[in-house]
Amino acid sequence: MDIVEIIIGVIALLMAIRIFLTRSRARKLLYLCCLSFCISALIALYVDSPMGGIVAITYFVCSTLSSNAIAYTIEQAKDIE
Amino acid sequence: MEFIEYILYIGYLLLIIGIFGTVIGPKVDNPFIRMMNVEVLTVGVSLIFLAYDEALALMTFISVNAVLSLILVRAIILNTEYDEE
Amino acid sequence: MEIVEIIKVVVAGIICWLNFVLIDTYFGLPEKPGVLGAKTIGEKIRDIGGNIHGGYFMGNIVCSPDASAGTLLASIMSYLMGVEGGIIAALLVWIGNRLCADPGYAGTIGALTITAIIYLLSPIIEAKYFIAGMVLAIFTIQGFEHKYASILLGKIAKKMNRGE
Amino acid sequence: MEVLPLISGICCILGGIGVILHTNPINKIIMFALLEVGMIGLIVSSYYLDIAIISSLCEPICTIILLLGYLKYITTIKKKKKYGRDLPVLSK
Repeated sequence: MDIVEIIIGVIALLMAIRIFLTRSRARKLLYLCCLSFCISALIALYVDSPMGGIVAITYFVCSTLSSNAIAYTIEQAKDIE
Repeated sequence: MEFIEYILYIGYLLLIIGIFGTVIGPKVDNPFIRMMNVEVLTVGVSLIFLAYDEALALMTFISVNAVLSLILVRAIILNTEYDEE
Repeated sequence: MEIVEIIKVVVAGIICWLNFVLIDTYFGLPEKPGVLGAKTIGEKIRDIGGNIHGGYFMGNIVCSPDASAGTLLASIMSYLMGVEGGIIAALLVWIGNRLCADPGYAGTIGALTITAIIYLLSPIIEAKYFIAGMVLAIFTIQGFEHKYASILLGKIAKKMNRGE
Repeated sequence: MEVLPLISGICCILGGIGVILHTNPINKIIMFALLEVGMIGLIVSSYYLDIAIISSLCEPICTIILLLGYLKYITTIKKKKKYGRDLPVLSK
């Protein structure tokens, strides 16, 4: 095990627990963004070839698109309720 | 524990959680919430496909699953709209 | 031996933090919410006692790939492929920026800048430490404590005449 | 064991419990995103890279369909409650 992977793993574990315990909806999105950074770095360190970099970039851009849609819906649902 | 057994046990655990959550979960009389609990089951089935090395079945199952949720959401909205009384 | 590696990670983290905060502030992220989703995150940050311009900054990072994403992806690709990887990452970040309907070139500029920095510093600090440094830098803004981080970002934005 | 399968397994179990226990639908969708993160990590850690690209492309489509369905559902409920019973029907 490398020291770099251990640092990223500890941060990812902390974020996964804080998403589960926080009650506010908007603050969960901030923690989810930080977890997405950690997973994208771990994929590139695990698969040690240029194809792993393509997977990491595709995953990160699609995850950002998903959280953009969730934040837009929170704004819309606040008006209706 | 080997790596294949690790994936297989996580898949079985998600299946058990999903089944009990769909039948006796909290606030399950709302049809939208009950439909969203079913999504846990599909991830469990995908992990079991992964453990048995069925690559083509896994790819087809993930792609069809997005279309399937569209049909279920449309059915729930039409059922609510045309409901009597 | 491990002490040297930890010092390298911390130094790389400080370089990445300065890089993406300065570029994002210069391109005007704290002034206004670029997309509609960033507005509700900024108001939520204000409700718990933070600064609203720092809240807009955090919301814009969540809702579209900006200079922070450019820094991480360019350091990943330059760890795997060398200098050519950084340019490929800049192209893919530009496509991602257009998908999220966000005007601005912060992501591309950030990716090109960190590629140049890694190429200049490559005999001392390898590209592997920049990945851990970027994760450590994003942890201090988005994950640790939202209130004080937004106040600090608001002060930096006020000093550079962006916002207010 | 390596770091990536360990983190992905913890994300899968936490996400699966969280989807069941939360009752607000937007909270359930955020927890569903956490579950998908774990699934993509487990697929990558057994070196099926092409399926990982397909899976990460299909995840925003599924999320957007669920969100649009939720907005339409809540609008239908409000409209029915406002105009539903009090219309002057002929039988009354």
